[in-house]
Amino acid sequence: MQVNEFKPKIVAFCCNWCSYAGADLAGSNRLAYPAEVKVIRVPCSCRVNPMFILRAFQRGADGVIICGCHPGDCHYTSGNYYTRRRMALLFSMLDYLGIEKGRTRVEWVSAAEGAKFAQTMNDFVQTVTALGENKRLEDLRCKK
Amino acid sequence: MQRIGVFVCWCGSNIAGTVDVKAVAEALKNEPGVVHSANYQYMCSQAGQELIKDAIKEHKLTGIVVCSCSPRMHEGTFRKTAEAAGLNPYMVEIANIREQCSWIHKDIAEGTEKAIVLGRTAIAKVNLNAPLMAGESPVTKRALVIGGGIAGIQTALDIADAGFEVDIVETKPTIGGKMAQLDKTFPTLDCAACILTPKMVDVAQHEKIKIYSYSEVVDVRGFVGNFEVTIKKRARFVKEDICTGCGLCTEKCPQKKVPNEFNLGMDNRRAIYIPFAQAVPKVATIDPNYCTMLKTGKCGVCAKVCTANAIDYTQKDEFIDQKYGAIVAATGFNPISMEKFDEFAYSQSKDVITSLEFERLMNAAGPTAGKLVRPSDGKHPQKIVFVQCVGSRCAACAEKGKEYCSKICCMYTAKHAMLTRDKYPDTDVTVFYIDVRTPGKNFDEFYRRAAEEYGVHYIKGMVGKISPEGDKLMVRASDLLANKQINMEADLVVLAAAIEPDKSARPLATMLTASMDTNDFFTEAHPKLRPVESPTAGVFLSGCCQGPKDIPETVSQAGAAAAKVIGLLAKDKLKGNPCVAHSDEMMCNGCSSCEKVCPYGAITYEDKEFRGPNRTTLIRRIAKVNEAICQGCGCCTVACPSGAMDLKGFASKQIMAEVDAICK
Amino acid sequence: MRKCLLQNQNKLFDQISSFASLYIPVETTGGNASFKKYEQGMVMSDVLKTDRSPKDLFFPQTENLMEFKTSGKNIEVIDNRKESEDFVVFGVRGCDVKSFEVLDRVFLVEPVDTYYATRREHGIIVSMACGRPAETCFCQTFGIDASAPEGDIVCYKTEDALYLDAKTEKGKNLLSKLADVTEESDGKEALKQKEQIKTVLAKLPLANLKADSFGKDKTKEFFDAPEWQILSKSCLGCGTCTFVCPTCQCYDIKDFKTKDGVQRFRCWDSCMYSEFTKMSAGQPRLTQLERFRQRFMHKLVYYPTNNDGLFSCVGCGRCISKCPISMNIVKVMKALGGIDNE
Amino acid sequence: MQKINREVLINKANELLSNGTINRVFGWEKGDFSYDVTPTIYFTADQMNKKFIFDDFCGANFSKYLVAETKKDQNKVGVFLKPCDTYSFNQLLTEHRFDKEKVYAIGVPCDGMVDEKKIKAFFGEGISSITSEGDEIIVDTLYDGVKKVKKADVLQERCQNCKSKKHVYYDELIGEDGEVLDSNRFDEVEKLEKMTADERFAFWQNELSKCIRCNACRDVCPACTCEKCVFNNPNSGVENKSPANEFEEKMFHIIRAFHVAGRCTDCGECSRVCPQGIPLHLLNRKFIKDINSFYGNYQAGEQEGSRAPLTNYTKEDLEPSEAVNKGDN
Repeated sequence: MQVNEFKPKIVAFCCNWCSYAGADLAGSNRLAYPAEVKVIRVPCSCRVNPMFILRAFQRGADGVIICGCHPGDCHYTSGNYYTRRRMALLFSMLDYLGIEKGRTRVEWVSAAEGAKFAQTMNDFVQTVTALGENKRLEDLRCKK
Repeated sequence: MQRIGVFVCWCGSNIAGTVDVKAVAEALKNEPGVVHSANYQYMCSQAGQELIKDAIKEHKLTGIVVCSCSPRMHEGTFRKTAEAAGLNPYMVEIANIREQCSWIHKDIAEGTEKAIVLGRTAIAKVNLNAPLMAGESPVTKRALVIGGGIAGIQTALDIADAGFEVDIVETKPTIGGKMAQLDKTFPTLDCAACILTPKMVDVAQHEKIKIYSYSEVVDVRGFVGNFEVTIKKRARFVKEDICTGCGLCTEKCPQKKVPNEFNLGMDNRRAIYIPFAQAVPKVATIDPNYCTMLKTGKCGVCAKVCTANAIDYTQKDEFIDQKYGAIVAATGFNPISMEKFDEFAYSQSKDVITSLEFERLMNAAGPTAGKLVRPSDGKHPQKIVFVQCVGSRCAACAEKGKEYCSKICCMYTAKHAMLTRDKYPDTDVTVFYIDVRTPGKNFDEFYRRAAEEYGVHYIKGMVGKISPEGDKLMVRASDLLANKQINMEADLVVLAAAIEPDKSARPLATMLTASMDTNDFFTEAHPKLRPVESPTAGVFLSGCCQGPKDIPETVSQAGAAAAKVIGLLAKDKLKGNPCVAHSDEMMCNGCSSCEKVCPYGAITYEDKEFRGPNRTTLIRRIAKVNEAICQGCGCCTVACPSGAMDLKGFASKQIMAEVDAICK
Repeated sequence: MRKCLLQNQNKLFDQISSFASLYIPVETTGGNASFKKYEQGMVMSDVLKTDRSPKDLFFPQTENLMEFKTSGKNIEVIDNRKESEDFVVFGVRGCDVKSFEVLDRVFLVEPVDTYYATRREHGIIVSMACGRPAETCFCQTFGIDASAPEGDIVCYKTEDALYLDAKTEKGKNLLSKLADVTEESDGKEALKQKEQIKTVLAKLPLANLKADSFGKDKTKEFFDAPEWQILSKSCLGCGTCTFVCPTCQCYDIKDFKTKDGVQRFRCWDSCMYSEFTKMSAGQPRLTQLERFRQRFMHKLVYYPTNNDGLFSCVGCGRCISKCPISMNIVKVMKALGGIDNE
Repeated sequence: MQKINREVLINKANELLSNGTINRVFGWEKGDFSYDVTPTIYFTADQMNKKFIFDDFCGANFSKYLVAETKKDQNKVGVFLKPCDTYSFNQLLTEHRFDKEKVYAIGVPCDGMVDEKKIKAFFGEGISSITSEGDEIIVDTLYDGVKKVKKADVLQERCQNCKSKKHVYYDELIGEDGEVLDSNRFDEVEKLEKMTADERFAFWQNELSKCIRCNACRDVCPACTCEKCVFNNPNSGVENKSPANEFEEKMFHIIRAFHVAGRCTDCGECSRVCPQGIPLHLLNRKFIKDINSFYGNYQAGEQEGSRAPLTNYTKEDLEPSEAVNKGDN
């Protein structure tokens, strides 16, 4: 099947305090997840501007995932609560515009949840792979 | 254009095992801005660091990318390395090719390809890095403790013992707080006054501590290390430095009918008064609401009897401005009002009292000199009912009670029951409870002693109604374990009222820009890891203003807060985190979105004059970030619609460059 | 003159599109139309004015100029132009046809804009007389006759037929290829319609609007007129008027970073924008008043000064119906020309 | 209710101008046709007598003009505000965009504004005059004589779905105040939500492809008062002058809607001014609808100083995954 040939590009925004540490822990425990996932470190999930997400799709990403501390555990006390609202509204809007909802995700991963990080990424890559290439938010110029 | 050096680490075989490090170094050579690319077995080793330093000098590098382990591991190391070679430490970026690459991928081709992308991403970012300088601010070596209860006292003593000046601001005429009103303390039953009053004396005598009693904080400006506080010292109409506290005036004052708040209104005091014998400062205070002299100008008895000439009817409120490096909130708690609990007949019957009133009744220095009698007729109560959780754990009655557990009631009720049975073995004591919570050292043993040795009847169930019938009180309750309704006569009912933060906390939090939860308890910077710090830098939390606590817990938290303050004041200068938000004033709209989401209150506004087109000037409201307060979360950058707000070190353009590099 | 019965209209279109791309006005939503590439079965709209003018087809809103490709530290320049195919635009109104003359005088003088020039060379314009001019029309002000438009072929649409009259070599050439679907005609019907249109035109509310007080070398007269202040007062500074205008020709050249290189493209710009012609020292026209004045002075004074008195407004009236705040060149002309100040 | 006509408003403005309360007033100015009303500023009653108009085409909302106008000098500016305009006014006050002490707001009633595009869609181009008589609109056309249409049928979309006839801010009110209304303004959004993702994508692809990036929607929007828009700022990384392709069309409109989410009062100006007829309000209303259903009803501008939903949170907010699945059955 052709679908299996397709390797999606995934951008993962991870907050420095929980999720990035969770990703490190996944590494320390040698918990594999696909190489298609590339992490961008941000101080807090609330640093992620919707523009970054659209930018990623424009530039050829097939999926974007944002990981932050669990609600209530934010290093900055309230950052991820804002992330939650912003992304709830943004994702709902993308869905409204007919963009496949599987392409975006928010997941709370603590510094202790290396296994959850790996599992989340495996699952997300699988979902995005099934959706295939991002056609609805692509910018062909960026593929040249 | 940057001159970037790339350093790919093997980490022995940790990276080199699944990533072709030489190929990575070779591939990254061609990235924009890269002028040097090297690989080495252990970049973090002395030799590896020397290699980086040499390359910085030799190739005149303006930025470096280290492809190695997680930045959480060695970012600090390589920043120091860069700094040692004369490069700004924030011109260093780490590509995490170990934890997030070599360790999770088995295929060398795959690992190598990903490592190149991660390296490219870090290069794209460093291309847009700018040198960052951490700001420095001096620290005023003086602390302010707001609240003079046991929490404030302990914090002040600990800070002062470390050699720093401390001021305590207390709204009451004396320090001591709630603990001064208590009789005995659980679970050891030692008398509260015996352990508290020596500490109060220590405070009074400590050369580093100054007490502003009968005073309040009215304004707070500035930020961590540099707070400026205005304290209002209310006129007490007695010259504090002259009054000897002899108490003669308080005996001679003709106005005798002033409810004594120290005894919760259960007896009276004079218009000029000293709250209790061991008050600190032991100075009289005139209550302007009752003093005939102040109200009508006719009387002056106290002035006549005062041999020290300490009375001054013309005294005015005084405002004192003082600078502090740190502020500790220790504003404490109060029992909630029982007015709304009609079902418990608190307002109808004098013989329904709160636990704090019971403390005063049992106290040898209390209104009855420690004799337990009914407030209505002075008779000895034969049957006492204690009702637990009045207004606590009360999700359904949010308009009058509290959702949370007040934490201390189970234990003090056990104490009250035990003391009653000990002193008056003929008294029948029943406690109605939802659960008995005893998570503390020797707590459960204490409770079981009350129930088992002292014969206190514990009934699991809620009291539904209390109604005065004749000179008795009828208690209607349910016994959940026996599954039956109980009607019980009682002579005295004691309500374990929920506790709530003192009313002064909310306006104080506003002044401090410290956040509060919906119950008006101060919020911690982190509920687990920074429990005695407020999210606002330089503001610390001590005692019940943060949440319900018993005395040992309060004291240990007070000590912890003091330790944090000492840690702060011990520094001569505060070095800030340079990765802070910054607002471009040319683009700022002054809309306040950023201010609203800032958890630290780091953003303020000012009206600034700008040059408009054609030689006009216009005034615009713009945001200013206080870099000493900002912690760099970046929440404001997304709240800002115009993009005026950006985060140094994680600028929008940098993140977008990373996105571009990954998606390429 | 050739005649094509309306029932054969689509045969005509099919025929044209068999050898060239054909663009016709197609109805979009209630009373609006835009030029679309003809596909079999499409219906030509009778709506007077398309939302955007046919300028787009010769001077598109964005147009790639060239590409740069980088590999390692090498750069390769790629010419990616592909505007050299023949195309026909059918149903261009008289005002819009005239707009090409205005654009030609900008793009076809030295240095010639080869992108535009190639499109002009390959494009054939079939104009359409306006059966029902609207109240917003004022082409007469600029000497344009909506009953006798210019173009390679002029078309009159009557109740049952299209009458096609070739005016240029290009037009004759095209008509000759359409002999199967057209027949020879004496053009009486067309003439009749022409006269009919003339009587309507005379009755239009803006029929008497005159541009006489504007034109060549009038800069000093109008530049400091106090009216600009109040006229520009409510201008939002959006680009609607410029983007729907058939004669606005300003553009910006920008680079877009592609995967492995750069795409250089041009896109329309608007003198109403605060970022227009921004230089290192900022933009020369600091306030909306200056930007607003620039647009109208350019249409009515600067352009005529440089182009033998030809105005760069063709009176199509699009800005009248599209401006969010209903400010437009007619109101400007009336205010400055004194008509509105009596 | 007594019909409030232009004379009443001119008299009021004259009174305020001559007693020194204000020295200029924003008002509508009649145009060359029946429908091309322009917002302008008047300094004298004389000017108003000549040009002021108050009729079915006075849709323009002056609130945004106050941002720049109040900064010009120390004098008070008068402004006529229809009920929906007052929401924008309040929202701008909430965001500290101007000082209300420098404005004298005169609330005027509104029974809905007419959309000339709808009239033209009915009768074609060539309109000589439009007058209203009771609930009917009488249109004189160049080609087909006099026509009549129910006013309700040619109201602007935002007026057909009017959310409030109540003024939430004014210094003085002319006429009686109305009520907040129950409107069907989310019906269209719901219709789209019920479509499949493919259908929605096709719908928006078609609509947004019409965009010419004239920025009229943004420049008229009372919530878009940024000193410099990110799309105009070469340093923002997202600047562009024209939509080079489908992605940029979507990017612009998604981000614009997101930037005004929770701040948009649903005044409908964006859709009214779009020269391409894109139903832009359906983007903003989606955010409003979501905000209402996710975080409780919130009407931007209703209360000065209220905290916008995106600068607020509760610990129990729903997860983004729940948000996108909420529409699913």
